[in-house]
Amino acid sequence: MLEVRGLKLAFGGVQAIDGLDFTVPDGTVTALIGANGAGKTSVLNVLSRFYQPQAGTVVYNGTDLLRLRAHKLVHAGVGRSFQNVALFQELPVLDNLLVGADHLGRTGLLRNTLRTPGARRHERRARERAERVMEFLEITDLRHRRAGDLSFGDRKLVDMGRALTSGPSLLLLDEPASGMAESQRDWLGQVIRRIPDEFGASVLLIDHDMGLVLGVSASVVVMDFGRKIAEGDPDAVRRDERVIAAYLGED
Amino acid sequence: MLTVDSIDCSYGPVQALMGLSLEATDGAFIAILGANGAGKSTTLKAIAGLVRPTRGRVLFRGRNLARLGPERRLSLGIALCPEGRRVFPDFTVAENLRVGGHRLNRRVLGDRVDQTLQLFPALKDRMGQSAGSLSGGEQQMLAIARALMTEPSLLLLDEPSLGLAPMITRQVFDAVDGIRKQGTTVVLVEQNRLALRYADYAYVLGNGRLRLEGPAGEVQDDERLRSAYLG
Amino acid sequence: MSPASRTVPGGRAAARIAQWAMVGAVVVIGVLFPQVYGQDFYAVTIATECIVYALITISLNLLVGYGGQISLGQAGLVAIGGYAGAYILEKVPSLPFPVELAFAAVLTTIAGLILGLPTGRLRGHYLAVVTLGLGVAIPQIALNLTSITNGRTGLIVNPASIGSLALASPVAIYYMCFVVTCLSVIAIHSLLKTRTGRAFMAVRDSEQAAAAMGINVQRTKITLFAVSAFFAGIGGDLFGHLQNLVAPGAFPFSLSLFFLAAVIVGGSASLPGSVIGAILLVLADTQTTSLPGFEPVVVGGVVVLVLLIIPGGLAAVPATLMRLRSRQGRRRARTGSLASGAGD
Amino acid sequence: GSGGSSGSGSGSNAGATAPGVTANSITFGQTAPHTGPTGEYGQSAYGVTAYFDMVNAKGGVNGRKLKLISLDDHYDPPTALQDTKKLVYQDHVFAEVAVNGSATTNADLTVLVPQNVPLVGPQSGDQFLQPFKKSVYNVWPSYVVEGKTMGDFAINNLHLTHVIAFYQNDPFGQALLQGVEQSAAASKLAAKISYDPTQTDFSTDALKAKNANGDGVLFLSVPGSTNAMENSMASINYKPKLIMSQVSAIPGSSFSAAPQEFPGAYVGAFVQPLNPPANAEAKQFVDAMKKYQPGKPISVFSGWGWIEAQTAVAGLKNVHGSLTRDSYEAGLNSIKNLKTMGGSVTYGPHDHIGLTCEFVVQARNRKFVPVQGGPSCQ
Amino acid sequence: MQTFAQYLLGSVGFGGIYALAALGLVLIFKTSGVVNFAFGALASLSTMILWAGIHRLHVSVGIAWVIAVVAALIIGGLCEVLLLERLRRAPITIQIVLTLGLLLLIEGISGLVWGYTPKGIPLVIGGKSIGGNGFFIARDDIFIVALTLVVALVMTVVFQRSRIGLGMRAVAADRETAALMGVPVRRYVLASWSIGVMITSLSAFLVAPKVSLSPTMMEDIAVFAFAAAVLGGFGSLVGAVVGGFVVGIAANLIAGYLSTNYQLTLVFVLIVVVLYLRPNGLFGRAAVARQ
Ligand SMILES: Nc1ncnc2c1ncn2[C@@H]1O[C@H](COP(=O)(O)OP(=O)(O)OP(=O)(O)O)[C@@H](O)[C@H]1O
Ligand SMILES: Nc1ncnc2c1ncn2[C@@H]1O[C@H](COP(=O)(O)OP(=O)(O)OP(=O)(O)O)[C@@H](O)[C@H]1O
Ligand SMILES: [Mg+2]
Ligand SMILES: [Mg+2]
Repeated sequence: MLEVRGLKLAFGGVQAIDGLDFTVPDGTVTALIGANGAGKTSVLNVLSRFYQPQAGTVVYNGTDLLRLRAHKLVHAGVGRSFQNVALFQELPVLDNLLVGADHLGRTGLLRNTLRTPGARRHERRARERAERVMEFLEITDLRHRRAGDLSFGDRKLVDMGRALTSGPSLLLLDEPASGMAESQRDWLGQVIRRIPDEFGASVLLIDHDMGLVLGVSASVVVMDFGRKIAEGDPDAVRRDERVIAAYLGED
Repeated sequence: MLTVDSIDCSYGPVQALMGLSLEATDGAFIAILGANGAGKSTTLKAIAGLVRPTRGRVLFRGRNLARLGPERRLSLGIALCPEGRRVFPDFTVAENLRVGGHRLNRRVLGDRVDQTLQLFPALKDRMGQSAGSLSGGEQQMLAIARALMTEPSLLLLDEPSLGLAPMITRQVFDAVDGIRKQGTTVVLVEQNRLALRYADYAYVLGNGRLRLEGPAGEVQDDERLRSAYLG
Repeated sequence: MSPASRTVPGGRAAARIAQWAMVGAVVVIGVLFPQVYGQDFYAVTIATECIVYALITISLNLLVGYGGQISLGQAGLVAIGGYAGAYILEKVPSLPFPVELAFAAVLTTIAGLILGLPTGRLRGHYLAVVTLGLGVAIPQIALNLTSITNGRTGLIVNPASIGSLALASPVAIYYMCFVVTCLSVIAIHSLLKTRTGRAFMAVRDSEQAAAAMGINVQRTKITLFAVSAFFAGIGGDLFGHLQNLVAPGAFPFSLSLFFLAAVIVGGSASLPGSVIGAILLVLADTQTTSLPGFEPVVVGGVVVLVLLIIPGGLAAVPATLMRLRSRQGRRRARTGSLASGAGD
Repeated sequence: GSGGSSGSGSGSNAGATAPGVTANSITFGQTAPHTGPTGEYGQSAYGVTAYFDMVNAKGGVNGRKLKLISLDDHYDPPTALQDTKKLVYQDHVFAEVAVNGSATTNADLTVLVPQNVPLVGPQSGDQFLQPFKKSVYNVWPSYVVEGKTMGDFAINNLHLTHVIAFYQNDPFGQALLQGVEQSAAASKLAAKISYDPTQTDFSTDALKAKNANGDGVLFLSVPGSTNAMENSMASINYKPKLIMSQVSAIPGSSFSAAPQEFPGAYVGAFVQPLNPPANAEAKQFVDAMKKYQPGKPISVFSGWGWIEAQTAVAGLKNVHGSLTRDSYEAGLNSIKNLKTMGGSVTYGPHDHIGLTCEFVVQARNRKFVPVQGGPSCQ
Repeated sequence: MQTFAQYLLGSVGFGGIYALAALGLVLIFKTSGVVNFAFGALASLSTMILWAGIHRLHVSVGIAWVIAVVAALIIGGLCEVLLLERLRRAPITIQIVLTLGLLLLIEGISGLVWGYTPKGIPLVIGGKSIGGNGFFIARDDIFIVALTLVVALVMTVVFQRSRIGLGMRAVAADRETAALMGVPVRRYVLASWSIGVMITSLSAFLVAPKVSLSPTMMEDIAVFAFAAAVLGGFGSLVGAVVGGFVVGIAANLIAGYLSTNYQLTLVFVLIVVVLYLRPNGLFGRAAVARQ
């Protein structure tokens, strides 16, 4: 379980996160929604240690995440995708996913150069993982394409796939549906819903597609101006006055 | 006002558009829909002058644009708000807007900025912040505002709702509708059906070809939309 | 489930065969060259130069192409390797060649580590200036540290030896350089195919994403500099044997630029590209020796022309041709799977 | 060792006795800078060619015409070495002549000595060339001699009291400095200022010289640095007497670069003034240049090449029997009192010293003129 | 103290020259994003034309300057039109290496045409240095400093006060989008190359009398100028000027108090230390990166 308590983050005069508390229980999809600039991505950036908060605690399964350096997070089981997709552009899709699995390897420079059995074993294992994820996301046929050549929608899938390949127990997804064809969103919703079961990961999902978000998540946290303004199951949130005023708008 | 006359476009070996035609009359609000890779962005780029059709013509107010670059087209009144925002990340918000107003002289520039910001009040507090540090949605607003700075008579918007909160999406569409009401012709590319509520005429693309067209209301309800979408 | 696989495997298998065929051809030509041209010492010397320059170009490509770090000072690292080898041979005349080579490589690696340290704080042009500094400082230090380097006159490099066998003749030097370069390229190639190599490229393409995937960005960059320096050091030692002299004048700033040009003309992040780029520029350079004054014109002309005609560098030629053939098929295939993906 | 020409294989023309020698030709090689800041030195190739042309016009040496292949080394040792490999391995030259520069010659020798290729006239007075080497034949006086000549001249003729030695920090500059320190100027040295060959900005060096109250500066430097130093001195109104080594002064540039400020610099020399020719040998050179290399500069540099070619040919003429590298060395060893425009050359089996006399000329109106009462070799 | 002061005075000439050369480099960088490594060679070429004007056409020095300035504008423009424009879509590294090729090409060609003999170029003002009592400054050095400051001032005004500067920066950041905003991309890039090469050429005209003109004259100066530009925070005009003077003065103080033998090395050690403390140079802004 992820527990965020009293989180505060400011950039100069901008209070991006302002005393935020929420939890992500294991084995569920939890959504984080809110207006543009509400601070959602900033929360992810704090969780993955790109931003240093001014106050608050972030504890995941007993580990204080704020004590870890950015590259240690994946070892603690936290994987993430990026809102603006940050793929390894020049690498083929497969290698993008392999990088996700690479933190599992233990072989160093010398053993890799010599291709010792240990190094080969890691390669094989990483490949198996990647294949499984590609199949899950139905991107197997993109395997050898250069990531930078893909359409935005496909890039989003690869980005998510890379995070999944890292074998997270907590997966942070930042707007996976944006830029994806409307016709594909139902499918994406199903995929996200299956993640806890198939990969044993809880999901923290950020998106602006309300159909998707409310459809897949067990509980929803709503932010505005860096604060939590509502929390609960999708139906309750959908009807919440403040959420409608700040985010959904009158329809 | 705008006529796209059976154009073909390619990126190297990939043919992105095949014999596409469409039309926008003065003051119209046109929506272009289609799945990923259908060729929507390419259509807008061809109109704005970023890609050159290998066949066919693009006419604006009866004038063939073939030989004009993007800057010249802009001075005729064609503005494109490109896909993926493309804000200048190292510039402040104010500087981004001023680049949009590059052709304006200094006296009217300030007024124009104020006018544009009325549509996107959220940007007002961010004027000194560098655009790269804005949230995704804020960047999107900035990109649209920047395009409006050019005082276009034909505004081309490529997926403006990308990454916008539902309420903001509606605000943006309302704002665009407002712009249209002031006489600007709008061509809007979207994957989002919501666009059809604002547009008066819609084209649906699939695999580089026109699949369906008609008044927006009809297209929205049309079962064919679904099949056209899926190519 | 998807009809996608249709186009892919055949094309890749063919590409693979073509690749191995090329590697085979290079090795055969490399082994046979002195058998055919052995009498012509000059041709053998030029061929050796091509081989050594190819290795150094590859070492720079590791940084520039695979690592996305700019370097304007590779010749400085090469110089360290060259001087280290020459110096240790002078002190211990009968030192076995592998030991000498290792000494040169290790010493250069240390320099590379130091050079890599500021990468945590500096990037882009700022890093370019740091490496440039190395590139101009090393020859100057070599010039003035006369007790070790013998100043402008330089150190004569004694022939390498393995056991009682002295590798002194041009043909022996050729084979020595050929074998060492082949082994180095094999090592680099296999390294690049593993998690270390992927980490280099991941950091190049996105530092943040790399960190999020568990890559220690800073350490990866330093490793990259060290690996590049290691092979530059090996190249430097071979360079010394090839020239049988190391002197400050052998490592001017322009030599660093020469290697950088070879990387880009060959194609960044391509091992065969670096080999071809190095050979092309070495030939352009040496074939104009008899025409004083034309050398810069020819070398510069080759660089400008290649880039104008094939901006991606020579390595991009086959890739472009391949992509031309296979792209359309794949595009169709993908749209098919999208539809089915959304349909269920 | 004297393994002869075995290493370089295939000069297999009929009647050939050694690489680079055929029944009707002998090929010599040279490395020298033809481009770059010291490109001037490469003019020595014209002098060599003029001398060869003159000999060839009279039928060559024993019916063999003389040829020169001169490659550009940018004054850079590695390039020179590369060039030498080409000359020896590919062009199969018989011998080398007029190889320019200290460090470059040192590099070239790493190929020339093992391959037993004779070298006549390395253009350097460097110390490492002074000890006897079997296949190397000096023509130039040593830099120490030149430095000493300059130092003595500064004190004895110019009566300077505070002498500045401005020297390049390498064997060339240091050898000249060593000569200065052995001269009458040793006790009058007010400052020794070394500079780095890569240096462009000489403001501080000029200032140091001035602050030391130098009334004369000895330039033990290369031409580009000489010019830049002169200009820096001018910009602080510092106008001492100037005494330059022969390689420091490139007449064309120093005259035009610092036209007003520095008339009358003194320059060390072993080549007599050429305009008008100061002796019969100089006249022969000037006439031959006009005839065989028209339009090419008649300069100290082409003069160097001329003298060295003259020595090389004298050796050829002394060869008895078939022409091999060994017989050629024997021929060179038997040169006695060869009169050149820089004095006379005598070699012996264990003496390859060459010229030993340096004097001083003065730069005036874009040419060198003799100095009255200075050291003289005639 | 007097020596120190004189070392300072003595270094402003070269400081100004580095600054001016760096300004030209930065101007081109600001619009096209390209580090023009050929800048030194191109400037030497213009100076060859200046020399040819004086010694071949026998026109007065002033007129020769005008001819050479015009030539420099044309040379810069031609580089852009004939070479860089064709590669505008290629990655920046490729464009940079293209300028490396150009560097060799230009140096080689001017060597073939004019030879490598160092040539004399008259001082702009010449005559006796000003001062006394051990303090001297050459008239030309005053001119250099004045010209540098004027050029820097004009450029700063253009960049800060007019929309052109912002437009140029926009072009460097993203050509396509800038064009979509109505920025006349082609014209700006062309102008920046022309003017950039011209400004660097001015520095070459001024340094030629000091070091003597040859095709490779600017090689070492270009290294210092590039370092100066980066030290200032690559892209900042004020930074380029300050960087130029800092490098010029540092080089002289090192030569004066330490040694000329390690001058270049120590200058770079200094620069690296400064950059380590200020990773974006003296006047640079940190680039924004976020996800
Ligand atoms: N590096 C930064 N520097 C300055 N301000 C920042 C930075 N990162 C974020 N901000 C500000 O913090 C606020 C929250 O940004 P954040 O990206 O978290 O929003 P968000 O909820 O993800 O919005 P969106 O839905 O539009 O992506 C925004 O106002 C943004 O401008
Ligand atoms: N720069 C490019 N190079 C190569 N192919 C491209 C390029 N841009 C687009 N394409 C290809 O052209 C086709 C049409 O692309 P386009 O961007 O117009 O589609 P789109 O309808 O805008 O899709 P999306 O909704 O994903 O933005 C796609 O197959 C795409 O892969
Ligand atoms: Mg966000
Ligand atoms: Mg699109």
